[in-house]
Amino acid sequence: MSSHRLPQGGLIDRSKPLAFTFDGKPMQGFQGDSLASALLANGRRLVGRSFKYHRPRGILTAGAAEPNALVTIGSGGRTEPNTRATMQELYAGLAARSQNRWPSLHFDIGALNGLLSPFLGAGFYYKTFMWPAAFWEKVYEPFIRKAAGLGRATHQADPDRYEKRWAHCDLLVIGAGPTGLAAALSAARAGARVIVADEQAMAGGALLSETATIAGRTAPAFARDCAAELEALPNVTLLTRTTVFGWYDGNVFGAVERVQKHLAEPAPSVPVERLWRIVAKGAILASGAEERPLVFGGNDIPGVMMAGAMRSYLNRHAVAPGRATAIFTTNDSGYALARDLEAKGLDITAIIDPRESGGADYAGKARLIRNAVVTDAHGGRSLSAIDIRTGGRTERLAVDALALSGGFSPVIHLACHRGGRPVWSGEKAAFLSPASLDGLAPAGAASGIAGLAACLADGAHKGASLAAALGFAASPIPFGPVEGDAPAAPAKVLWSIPGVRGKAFVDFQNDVHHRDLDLAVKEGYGHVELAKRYTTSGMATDQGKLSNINAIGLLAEARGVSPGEVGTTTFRPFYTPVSFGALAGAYHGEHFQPVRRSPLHGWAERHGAVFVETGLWYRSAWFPRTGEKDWRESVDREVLNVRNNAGLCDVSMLGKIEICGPDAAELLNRAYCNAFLKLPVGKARYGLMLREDGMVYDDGTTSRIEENRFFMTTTTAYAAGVMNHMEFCAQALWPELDVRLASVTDQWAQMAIAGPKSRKILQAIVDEDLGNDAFPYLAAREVSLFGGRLHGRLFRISFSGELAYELAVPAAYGDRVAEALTEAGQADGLVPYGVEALSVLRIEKGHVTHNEINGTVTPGDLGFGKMVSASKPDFIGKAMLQREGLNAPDRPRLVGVVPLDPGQSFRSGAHILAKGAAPTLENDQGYVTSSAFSPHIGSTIGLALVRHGDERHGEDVTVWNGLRGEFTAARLCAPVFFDPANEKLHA
Amino acid sequence: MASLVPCPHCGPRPKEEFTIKGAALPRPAPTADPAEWFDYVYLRDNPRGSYAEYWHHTAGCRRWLVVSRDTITHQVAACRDAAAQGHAA
Amino acid sequence: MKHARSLLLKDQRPLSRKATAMRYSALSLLWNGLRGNRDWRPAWRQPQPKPHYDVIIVGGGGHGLAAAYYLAKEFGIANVAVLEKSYIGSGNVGRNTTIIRSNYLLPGNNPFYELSMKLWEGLERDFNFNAMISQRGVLNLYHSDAQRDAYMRRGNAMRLHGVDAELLDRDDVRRMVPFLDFDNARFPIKGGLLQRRGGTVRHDAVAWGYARGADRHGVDIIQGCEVTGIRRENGRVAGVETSRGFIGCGKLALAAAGNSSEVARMADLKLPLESHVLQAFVSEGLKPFIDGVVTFGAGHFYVSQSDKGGLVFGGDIDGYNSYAQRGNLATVEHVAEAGKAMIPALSRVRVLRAWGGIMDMSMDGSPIIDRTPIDNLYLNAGWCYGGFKATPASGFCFAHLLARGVPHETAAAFRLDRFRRGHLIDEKGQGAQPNLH
Amino acid sequence: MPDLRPFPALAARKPLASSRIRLSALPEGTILQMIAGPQTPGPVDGLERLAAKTGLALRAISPGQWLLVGDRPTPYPQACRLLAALEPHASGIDQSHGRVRLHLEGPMAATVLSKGTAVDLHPSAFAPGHTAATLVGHVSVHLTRLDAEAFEITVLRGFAEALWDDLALMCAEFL
Repeated sequence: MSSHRLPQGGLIDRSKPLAFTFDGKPMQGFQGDSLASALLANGRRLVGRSFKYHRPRGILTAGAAEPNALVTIGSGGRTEPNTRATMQELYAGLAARSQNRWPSLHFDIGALNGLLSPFLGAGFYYKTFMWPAAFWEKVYEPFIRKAAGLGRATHQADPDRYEKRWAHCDLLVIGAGPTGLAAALSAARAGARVIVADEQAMAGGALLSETATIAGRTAPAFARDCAAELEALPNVTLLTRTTVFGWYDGNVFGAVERVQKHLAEPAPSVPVERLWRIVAKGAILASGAEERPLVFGGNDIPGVMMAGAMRSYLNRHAVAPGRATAIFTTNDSGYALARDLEAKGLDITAIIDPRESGGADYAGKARLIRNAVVTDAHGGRSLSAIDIRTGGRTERLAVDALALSGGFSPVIHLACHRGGRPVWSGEKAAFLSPASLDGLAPAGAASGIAGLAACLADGAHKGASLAAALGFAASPIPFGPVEGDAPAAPAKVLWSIPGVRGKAFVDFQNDVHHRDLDLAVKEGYGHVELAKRYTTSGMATDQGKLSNINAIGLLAEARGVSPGEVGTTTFRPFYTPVSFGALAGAYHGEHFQPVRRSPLHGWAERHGAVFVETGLWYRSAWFPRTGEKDWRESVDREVLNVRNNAGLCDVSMLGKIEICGPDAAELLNRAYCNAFLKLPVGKARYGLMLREDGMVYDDGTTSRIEENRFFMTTTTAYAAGVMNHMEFCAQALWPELDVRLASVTDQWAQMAIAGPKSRKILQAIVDEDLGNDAFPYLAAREVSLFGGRLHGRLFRISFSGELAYELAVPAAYGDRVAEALTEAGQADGLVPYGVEALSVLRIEKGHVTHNEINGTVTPGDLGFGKMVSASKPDFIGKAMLQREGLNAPDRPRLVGVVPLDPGQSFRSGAHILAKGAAPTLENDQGYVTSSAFSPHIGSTIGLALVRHGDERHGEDVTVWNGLRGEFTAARLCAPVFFDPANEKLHA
Repeated sequence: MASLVPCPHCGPRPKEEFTIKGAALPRPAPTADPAEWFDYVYLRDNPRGSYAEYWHHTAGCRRWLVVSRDTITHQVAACRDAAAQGHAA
Repeated sequence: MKHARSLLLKDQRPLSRKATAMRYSALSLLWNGLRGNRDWRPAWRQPQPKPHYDVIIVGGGGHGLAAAYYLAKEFGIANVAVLEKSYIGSGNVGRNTTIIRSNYLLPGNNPFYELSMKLWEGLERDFNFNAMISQRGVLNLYHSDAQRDAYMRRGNAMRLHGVDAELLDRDDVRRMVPFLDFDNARFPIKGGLLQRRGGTVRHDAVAWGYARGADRHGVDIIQGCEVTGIRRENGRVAGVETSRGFIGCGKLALAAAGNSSEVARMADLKLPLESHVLQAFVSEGLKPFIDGVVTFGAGHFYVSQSDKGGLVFGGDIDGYNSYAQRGNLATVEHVAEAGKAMIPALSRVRVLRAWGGIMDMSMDGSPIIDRTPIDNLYLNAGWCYGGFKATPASGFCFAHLLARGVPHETAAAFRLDRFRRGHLIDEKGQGAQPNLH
Repeated sequence: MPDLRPFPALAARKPLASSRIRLSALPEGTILQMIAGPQTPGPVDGLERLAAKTGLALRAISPGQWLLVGDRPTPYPQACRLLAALEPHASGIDQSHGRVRLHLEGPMAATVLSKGTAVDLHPSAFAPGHTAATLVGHVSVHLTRLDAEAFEITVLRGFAEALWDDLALMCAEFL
């Protein structure tokens, strides 16, 4: 392999050589190279294999549309498959590996598929692999899956950082080529806030490969000067290595900045990629135009390259395409390449132009063959010859490089992301962006304009007028005369080429050739969307950037209609693929969701709590003691201790809402299904909240602190939802009510002190008399603590069924108060208990949680039928609760369940069958909603929702857990296992 | 729109700051016919085109808004506080 | 492209009986391949609409085509037209995440989705089209005791109907999918509910297979035919006004998915539905990365890998009423965050494409297959984001209802009046808020 | 008698500082939420006077809602009087413990915040004194621009550490 690097020229830094490897082979490039240009400079032609036929493939483009040159780079958690060599900047030590080949890139067994290609046409798999039935999954599919796919992704975690950010601007300029730079400068000089984004490492776009001059400066120098001016302006953000990938509603653009993807060792404190959401008042789409390939036999052989790409490698990277180059062009742009090749002293074997008078201005030495087409290219892993057909004759020319230009397609993807359909222009032989876009204006080549001078003028004009529309005194910047510009006249349309013998590829990566599209039309899949789906044309990683327009042209020919009538498939984000990492930003691992921490977290931690994730909270689940073998032992101890002595449990995460104002009671009366108007000051009441469809939504206690001030608690799980709902009631349903709502969940540290000794312990810190008369069951009052050093709110409510209180103190004091109580209660045996013990205690008492309030139960199902006010004129859920189905006698209703043999147990989620009934859907009677081992009863106990459950106390049933193969004989009972007369509550 | 909802109190804000409830319909009178209640709770016009929806600016001003939006273009025609004046029909 | 044009002309000649009856097989592939693939025939005809059909089905998506297929094949009613305003399969059957499963909880749903699963299992040989039905398992992860209990209940409900279900613990899951973030700092994985028979299907092929099958049984599939009105005479539907003129019918069957409300409005029906956009995504092609379907229990994310190598994944609906088949970047990010939280190695995988489907979200999250108050008008709607997996059973049960006049036993709960009567089928218990189902 | 010193929510977090960015916790002093009734249009009578008299800073958080904030705790009896001071036009709710205030300062402060919030923080759009209730990342906050390079970020107490940790990541490249 010899060097194809030209001795001078290009935008590479020859003082900074970079060593890299391809498939383990050491190579060298320079700073400023892309991986693709470096490979070409090293004489590397074959870089990949195609998807289906494993055909040898080389580098086709110099940009984002590259379908062939996909490689895997990086290692370990940084392994990155399917990296476009054309977009990857070279860095020292870059190790690139080819993909989709076995055993090697040069000798790939998969290439045998090419021999079978007559049988592997479009959609072949829909027609076979159906027999025998079991063979699909066992034989065919594993083989197909193994053969399919491109690169191999890692299963290791990514060590690098990602982040997101927002940005706002008057004008977003997408693409920093001539059009974009002109637009940005024209708006920015007038003071507009401008963001310019370009996917390349440096601004300039096509200017970087251009040999024309602008006001005497070379195109790259002009680009450099423009970029420098933009960088210096405080109202401009110039983002290089940044791809705007999507246009969303509200003129929001998604962009991804590859902050450190060009570095061998990313700095750990800096993200490798950054996702931008850019809010733009206006935007200019200066994304340029994509050169179209031509569809002839063997157009995929390494050595065949887009003309613009060849020009870019030549001028920007100083890489020669080959020794003998031919140019096949349907428009004048091929001649700019010819001129530049000759200027570098490189040989052009021929220029093939299908037009009658193409290249009229061409003054070079190359043989110009008009009225001619290339029908076939030859060669295996590298191009060796082409067949040229002219006037019915075919001539074979030996060449090792072939440049293609089939015309230009404006890059209008973003303009179509919000539902607009592209419009076919017969005159320009191209699809143009949808008319009258709101907020996004295509400019320059992206709007179908050709030529450097015209693009500069159009960009300047559009940038200035958008800025002017926003009130800035902007005018288009004149950039001076352009010399050596070669505006390409519209191409001759050449969808299909007569006389083709070999496979003429339309979609390179997916190996869709022109006959596949014919077949699709023939079989009834002629609609552009069906053809895409049937042939997979346009579904490769380039999303049809090179192939779609040719496919449309070919479909149009096959159907006998115009390309406009065929239409395009839908352009959707992402313009180019975006990594999961960038889209996720920092929000994964421990940052996936924010942690919500109780003010008693430290207290619980000090007492050895095992924590469990509950929504965003961490709750203390149980508090193991030395010597306890498992969680059950700890929980049993905690439960018994609450029943016998006292326990302290953190309930800070209950939702807490303060409801003030003259109509607060009225609002509560409408939000709860039970009555609240007459709740006395200083009292708490259990409240049941329904949804408008009559189902129970949430429950909790609400206390009247003052005449016009209530303190509502909700369940932990529904705290946010209930707050939203209460605000909905107050703002949307009944705005005439004077109610003021505030979430005070975080203001209060709240702790339950439960057990027969709780009063005594609490009295040690509470100044007021807690005697049963002074502070009876359901009392709820502000109290003074520690001799007036602190004030809190005390509620005599009980979830455990014991004599119990909930004490709320300002959050920052929670930790100390809990500690003080723990200390004060030590003599009386107070210990902390967690949610596991809390759960046992409440099941023993038959108190429901969201295990039972599952969104499909009515108050009646839970045994709360009598609570529902019959007299209130209105409350949420009243009307729908009357429906027949919600009052059907056979609805599942809450019931208790115990195993007949205390040695046996069952679990939540087990189903209830009639005793001895077979486990079938018809025999399903209900299910266990909650279960626990009750150390107090000495057996598993459960709550269940069972058909007619409330009428079946005492009935023997089978608790069936098919997942575990368990049948447990059990008995239904009242859903209260402890102190049914509530004596302890009132003690 | 939905990428940016023009909150009348906070200015344009992204979707993730909001909770969406659904059709902004007037709640029937307590004495209304069951059929009217059923219609309110369960039936939806669900049009292609202009639609009024309740959005709650949960992570902003915490006001319930009535967002009038086109269900095809996502353009927001109006966005007002739900308490401002009655309900959108 | 001369030869293509001449082939098209040849296509326009009347088709021979032999040609229309061409069966797909390895042999036909071989034979045609050897003959230069010149003899393949259209998979379905492109008929002109007849003035009248026994049954007109509005909507050439999976459900409409399947209903037509079963009407003709199983119930002997072949004078049927499927009217599609765009191309067949242009709705949700062409834009979903290809998952099939029957892991349902409630008795109203469970037998229906299991019927669907059984039909999937025999579908390809039934309609002679390889839809690549691939039962590599659907695994729902759980991260808390409450989720485990809910899956315990669900798994047992499945077993009660003979549906396969396994409750896996953390180690079982680790053996199956070792690269999940088991020790996720926020929501560690504690286990999962597995349905081994769940899996994926090549979605477009389902529409094509049913279309081809229906066509072979005489059904007219009429693409590019938009229904613009429903003509009623004496309280019955007489036929439909379309972009291709009036077409009369004995029975009119609506299977318009996200557009159900709009079509029903033509008959003055207001439905318990909202249309919402659900986004889905595919990554660049990769060598085998993940085998079955895995769903995250601590966020909105599920993923599988297509036979072509792309990771196909999705999350929750965007949440607002929409007929635009495109989504919101916030949702995209939300899905990616959950994805990376579940599989940290996804980080460097690039997402290729995002798309949006319009879901006919019902008020209890379950579908409707029923008669309507208008005598000969039938409705198939409310599929929420579960429509794809239901395609065979939905088609079959809808055909049953259309042919026999009574619901099929597995779809007997999918009544339109269940909302009014209060017999809801609410798997998630979210009530009358469609965007929460 | 037990030790009853308050326990700051961010006690375990050390301030982060460089020449470009500084993140610290503000003292847990006084935060009073004042909510007007729906019939009260515009600012409540006496609100500004109350702020001036108490030396507390006034932050608008929502239509008819304000926070009165200050670095020093307000003794209980005085707090009770303040909470009732605007009745019946507005109710006061003590949030002195419910919210925690962070201070973000430095030339990169706005850049760091733009990694979390969609609010346009350009000085022309969000001048000193401006406030906004918004998300920073996944956490709801109340943002106040104190001066060109300084912001006060008020957050629910339970989320204070999570917000800090998210902000610390956002600051990392400038530390």
